[in-house]
Amino acid sequence: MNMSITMAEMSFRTPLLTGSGTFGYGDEFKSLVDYNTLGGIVTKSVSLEPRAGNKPPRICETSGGIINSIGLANPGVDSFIANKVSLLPIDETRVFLSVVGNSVEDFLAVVDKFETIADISGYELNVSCPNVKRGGLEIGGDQDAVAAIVKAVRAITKRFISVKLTPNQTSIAPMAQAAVDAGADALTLVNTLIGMAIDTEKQRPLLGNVTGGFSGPPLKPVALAKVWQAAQVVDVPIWASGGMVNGIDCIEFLLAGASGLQLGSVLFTDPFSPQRVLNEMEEYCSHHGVAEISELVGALKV
Amino acid sequence: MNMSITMAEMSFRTPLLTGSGTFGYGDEFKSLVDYNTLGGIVTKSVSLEPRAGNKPPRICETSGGIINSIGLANPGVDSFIANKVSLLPIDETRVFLSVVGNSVEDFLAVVDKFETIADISGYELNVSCPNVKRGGLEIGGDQDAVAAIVKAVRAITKRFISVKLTPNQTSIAPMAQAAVDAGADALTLVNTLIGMAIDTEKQRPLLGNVTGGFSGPPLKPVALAKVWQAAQVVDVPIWASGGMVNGIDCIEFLLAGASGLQLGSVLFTDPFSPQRVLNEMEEYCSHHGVAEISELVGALKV
Amino acid sequence: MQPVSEACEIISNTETSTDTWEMTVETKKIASECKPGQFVHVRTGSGFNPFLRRPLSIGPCNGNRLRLIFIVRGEGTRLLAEMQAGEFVDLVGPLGNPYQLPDNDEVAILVGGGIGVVPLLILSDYLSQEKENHFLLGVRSHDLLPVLPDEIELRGIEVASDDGSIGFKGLVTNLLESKLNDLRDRSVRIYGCGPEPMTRAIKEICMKRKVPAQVSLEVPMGCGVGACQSCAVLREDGVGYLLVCKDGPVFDINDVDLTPGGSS
Amino acid sequence: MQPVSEACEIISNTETSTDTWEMTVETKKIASECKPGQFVHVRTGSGFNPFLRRPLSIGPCNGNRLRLIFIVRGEGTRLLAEMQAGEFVDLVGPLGNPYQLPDNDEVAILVGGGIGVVPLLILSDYLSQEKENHFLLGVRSHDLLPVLPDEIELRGIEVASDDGSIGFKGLVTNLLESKLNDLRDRSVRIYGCGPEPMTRAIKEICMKRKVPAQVSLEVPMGCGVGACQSCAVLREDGVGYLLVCKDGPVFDINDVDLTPGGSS
Ligand SMILES: Cc1cc2nc3c(=O)[nH]c(=O)nc-3n(C[C@H](O)[C@H](O)[C@H](O)COP(=O)(O)OP(=O)(O)OC[C@H]3O[C@@H](n4cnc5c(N)ncnc54)[C@H](O)[C@@H]3O)c2cc1C
Ligand SMILES: Cc1cc2nc3c(=O)[nH]c(=O)nc-3n(C[C@H](O)[C@H](O)[C@H](O)COP(=O)(O)OP(=O)(O)OC[C@H]3O[C@@H](n4cnc5c(N)ncnc54)[C@H](O)[C@@H]3O)c2cc1C
Ligand SMILES: Cc1cc2nc3c(=O)[nH]c(=O)nc-3n(C[C@H](O)[C@H](O)[C@H](O)COP(=O)(O)O)c2cc1C
Ligand SMILES: Cc1cc2nc3c(=O)[nH]c(=O)nc-3n(C[C@H](O)[C@H](O)[C@H](O)COP(=O)(O)O)c2cc1C
Ligand code: FES
Ligand code: FES
Repeated sequence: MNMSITMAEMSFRTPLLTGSGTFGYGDEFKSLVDYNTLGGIVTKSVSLEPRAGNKPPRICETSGGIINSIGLANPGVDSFIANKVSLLPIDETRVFLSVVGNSVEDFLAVVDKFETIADISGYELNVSCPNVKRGGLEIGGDQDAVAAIVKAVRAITKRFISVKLTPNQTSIAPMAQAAVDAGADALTLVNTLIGMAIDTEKQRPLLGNVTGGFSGPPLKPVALAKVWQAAQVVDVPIWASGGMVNGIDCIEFLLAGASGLQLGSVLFTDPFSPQRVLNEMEEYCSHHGVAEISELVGALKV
Repeated sequence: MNMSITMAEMSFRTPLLTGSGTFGYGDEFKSLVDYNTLGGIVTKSVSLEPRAGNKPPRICETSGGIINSIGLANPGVDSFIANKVSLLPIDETRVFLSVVGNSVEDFLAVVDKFETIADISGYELNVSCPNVKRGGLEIGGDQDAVAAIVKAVRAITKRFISVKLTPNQTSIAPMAQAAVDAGADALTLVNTLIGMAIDTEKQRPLLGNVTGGFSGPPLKPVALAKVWQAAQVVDVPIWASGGMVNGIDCIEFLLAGASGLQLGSVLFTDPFSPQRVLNEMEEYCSHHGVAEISELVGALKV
Repeated sequence: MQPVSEACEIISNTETSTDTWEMTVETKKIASECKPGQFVHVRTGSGFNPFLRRPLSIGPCNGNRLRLIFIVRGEGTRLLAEMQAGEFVDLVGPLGNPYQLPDNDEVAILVGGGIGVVPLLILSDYLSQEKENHFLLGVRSHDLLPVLPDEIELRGIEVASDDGSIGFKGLVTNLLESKLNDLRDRSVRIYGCGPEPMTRAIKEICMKRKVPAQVSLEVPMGCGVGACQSCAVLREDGVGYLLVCKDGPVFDINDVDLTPGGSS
Repeated sequence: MQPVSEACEIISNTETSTDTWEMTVETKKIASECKPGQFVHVRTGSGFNPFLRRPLSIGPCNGNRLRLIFIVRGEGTRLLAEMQAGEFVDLVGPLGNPYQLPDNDEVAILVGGGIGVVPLLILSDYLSQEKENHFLLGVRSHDLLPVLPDEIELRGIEVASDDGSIGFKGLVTNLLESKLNDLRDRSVRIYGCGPEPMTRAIKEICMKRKVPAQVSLEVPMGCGVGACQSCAVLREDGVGYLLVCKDGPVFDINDVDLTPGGSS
């Protein structure tokens, strides 16, 4: 069975990737994950300036999933380049740098600093984080802002660009179209939903930041709808992100039109999940006479 | 313990209501539900013209919740008035008519026909159903469209108006503000998320309509965030809708700022839930020395 | 009778063949007041995962006892299979419309496919004393009988199996056609319940021979009481939908569109 | 040692006092290679509800066996309590930084509050042969002891209880102050683990008396391996956060801001 997949002329050993922010910079899990099972990793989002992140607590459980309000804590691009780049698993797998910012200039500055130094495979532009007040979410709902960022970054890099969109919007199709028109090679769908949970004993929110990003299994049906809706209007590859915990979840996203599958929160529960999920997908393929995993992409019968 | 609550000068026996579309027109459940536990019911949405609804299957389970694609099936306002109005439990509890339409005129026509005939307590304007192509969702994301509908209906009725908003939008605050500025007495937050599920054996969507409205427990954190965010900007009462299955869920919504609590999908699983949930809320109140349930509204410590 | 919600004690719950379970429960009112063809909406536990109830046909009743027979397909029925005698299971019912009993001069032919036999079992209890009736059942093979062989025999059920491992080798609708030939001179009424292809085949036979038939349909349900519009099935005349939980689950076979995509 | 993921057989799992459980598991490497103060990230079952693992301190180890002691608080620990000998539990570990052992001339004072005693038990195993050490434990009352009375005695643990039902009546930090008075002429090092108010009280005492202390902190965690930034605790100097899973869970008491809202 051939589990490799080609996207924008780049070949991936498997469709599996790791979701930004759930796999650090790729070194933290190194004794727990087999990189051969991954087509690539996406780093924690990196911004121009360092960000301390939000007030704790930053994670809680609710309704079968989790909510996080990390607030894009990261050392900033300069410190990242000085201290972290050497840890990236560039020899083991493809590495995509997730970039976040408050403005077009922020995105440009980070990408610009990266263009020459590391042998990464491309960028994922995070225009959709619900945990920062400026930038992030407001940008995520604004087609013009997203298009401007993508266009500007496109102008300074030949590398692969995926644009990560928020599910917190009425209709994904026009936003997807805008990102592709501006030069995106791929779309990542989706970032987290905005969520909240309350400790009724203390009558306090469970997160220091009150609201946060809701991920895990409850996000799956929402992400699946967005992937399918976007796949109806754009031709670029789609990286799915949202609630996958097993091989069957992943097959659902392939059928809906995704070519890349980002494992996120599941890595916390089961760091062995890339291997397990890959086995489960192979099992599905052999039961259904699928010789190439890529046959399944968008194969949903409607 | 006083479980009654007053909203817009109207008093409700309890904060519990039923969510539109999950309790029919109030007669279907009559041998199963004790109306004394309810502050009111909201009917299935009624439109000007009859609607047959979407292609089956119209309901499926996924990720701990359900997705429906009913498509607002309803007999249309004239048939409703002829055949259903007499069945409304007007003597037992407050009844709110949910109204849906594709245009300002649609909403006006339905409300106009209702103004004189039945002794209902008010209207819930459904500007947020994800299951109809025209109207519904597109309206739900468009502040001007929502404001126009509310303003027009406000001009022809003195009755209570709640406006039911979609969670499928980037930021709820401006939409909430727009609805209130246009004359809403209350807001209902939220309708369903757009979701999708796939049968990987058949490689087909589980719903005839492909996508549908995702409800039940996974919706709770999203609804809670929207209620809290809206409560920060508007002063009108908020009716919460989204994933409540027990008394503690309801207390969370009260703390976040809701005064009305709509039980929806849970009625399918447990038609006895209004009684049970009320007991569970009373238990919470007695444990926490709460004499009046209204004390809890917006009492979250942040 | 208006539907009630009852927590019913489980008297027994046993696997009668692979993945087929028989659960007998003690009800307060449902068993004594229900009619053949009605169903109950069954909660699969006290939690909310899976979220929905499962509709199951009411099987043979005895006083306050009611028999459910179900196949384990997914998570909900798996949980039902795990329940033990002495525990309680929550039923809402009786729901839906029953089969209409045959007129005085009519011979009843009951046609079940697999687990679809369940509502026909209680129907045959209603008929057997008074009415001439013939009970046909199609199964894939002898080890997938939905009821125990003893009961098949006791009820005089004529079985057809795809692989010939029990009874007639072939489809139950083949059996039906020869039965109709045998009863050529009588007025007959057909009572069907089974998988969609079987129901469609019955419809064709009935249209050709102008024989009346009622069939029970299966579609996913939400509320079970006619409130949510989840269980729609396309009307034969194409103008809109009927609700399986309220207008059915038993329909005159001519009222519903059974082409694939109509009911599911 | 780099963390590994191990499915460990449960040797025993028993309730030692109300809602307090001791689980002994057989590991391949974790027990033999861990250090006092490290923790494991424990999966509560094979499903995903609850979603996250639970961090638990590594307790006393014996060869490949490792002891976990936990209080049932919510759903995850409830599921852990239901696990039976012979089943397998999935651990990721060893995680985090251990306590730094005392310098040659230092006396160790171990100060535990309730279930916070767990990492101190294994620490005391490391110290007892070689180092003078004193082991203090605060509990609410005698029926809420986190370990069996035999073990308290065997280890010579001095107990304080809020209600005086066992040992000294008062706070464990009262015990600590008298101990510090007794050891006035010695260099001491404090090892703490317990609820926040206790840790804060230790910090005050240490600042006043200029005694070094290491404390282990508890905050909600996601990954447990330093990848997700969920487990942040405010730095004492206010410039940003430290990660409990990677920079801790054991911290120099002067490095972390323990005012409410700092760590939680
Ligand atoms: C009126 C009626 C009577 C029925 N009587 C019986 C009976 O006596 N014995 C029996 O074994 N089965 C019967 N069924 C089918 C039974 O309801 C389903 O097999 C069962 O709901 C499947 O649940 P699950 O947890 O195994 O499957 P899952 O796949 O986990 O179910 C997921 C969802 O789909 C629904 N669903 C799945 N399959 C069906 C189906 N065939 N029909 C309706 N809903 C479905 C479930 O109710 C649930 O909401 C009846 C169905 C109806 C509508
Ligand atoms: C490094 C470390 C070591 C620990 N060692 C022990 C130990 O040896 N024995 C013991 O009983 N407890 C210990 N705890 C606390 C233990 O992790 C929590 O009691 C447990 O996670 C609660 O889970 P639950 O399912 O009972 O509660 P729930 O309320 O269902 O938990 C919900 C979520 O909150 C988190 N959470 C809740 N309470 C705490 C807490 N106090 N600390 C961290 N996360 C929490 C859970 O991990 C989970 O993600 C330790 C915590 C940390 C960080
Ligand atoms: C703790 C945590 C931190 C995250 N940080 C980021 C981030 O920095 N940038 C980003 O684009 N997405 C971030 N995400 C979102 C994930 O990459 C992913 O899109 C989301 O969690 C949905 O997938 P899942 O349900 O599989 O986790 C984060 C998610 C979690 C749980
Ligand atoms: C089967 C079904 C039908 C619904 N129909 C309507 C409707 O007609 N109008 C409306 O405003 N909301 C409708 N809703 C949305 C519910 O009223 C409610 O807002 C939503 O389900 C979230 O609440 P819950 O999670 O408690 O169900 C429907 C929901 C379901 C499950
Ligand atoms: S299941 Fe609700 S109307 Fe039939
Ligand atoms: S729990 Fe993930 S960084 Fe600490």
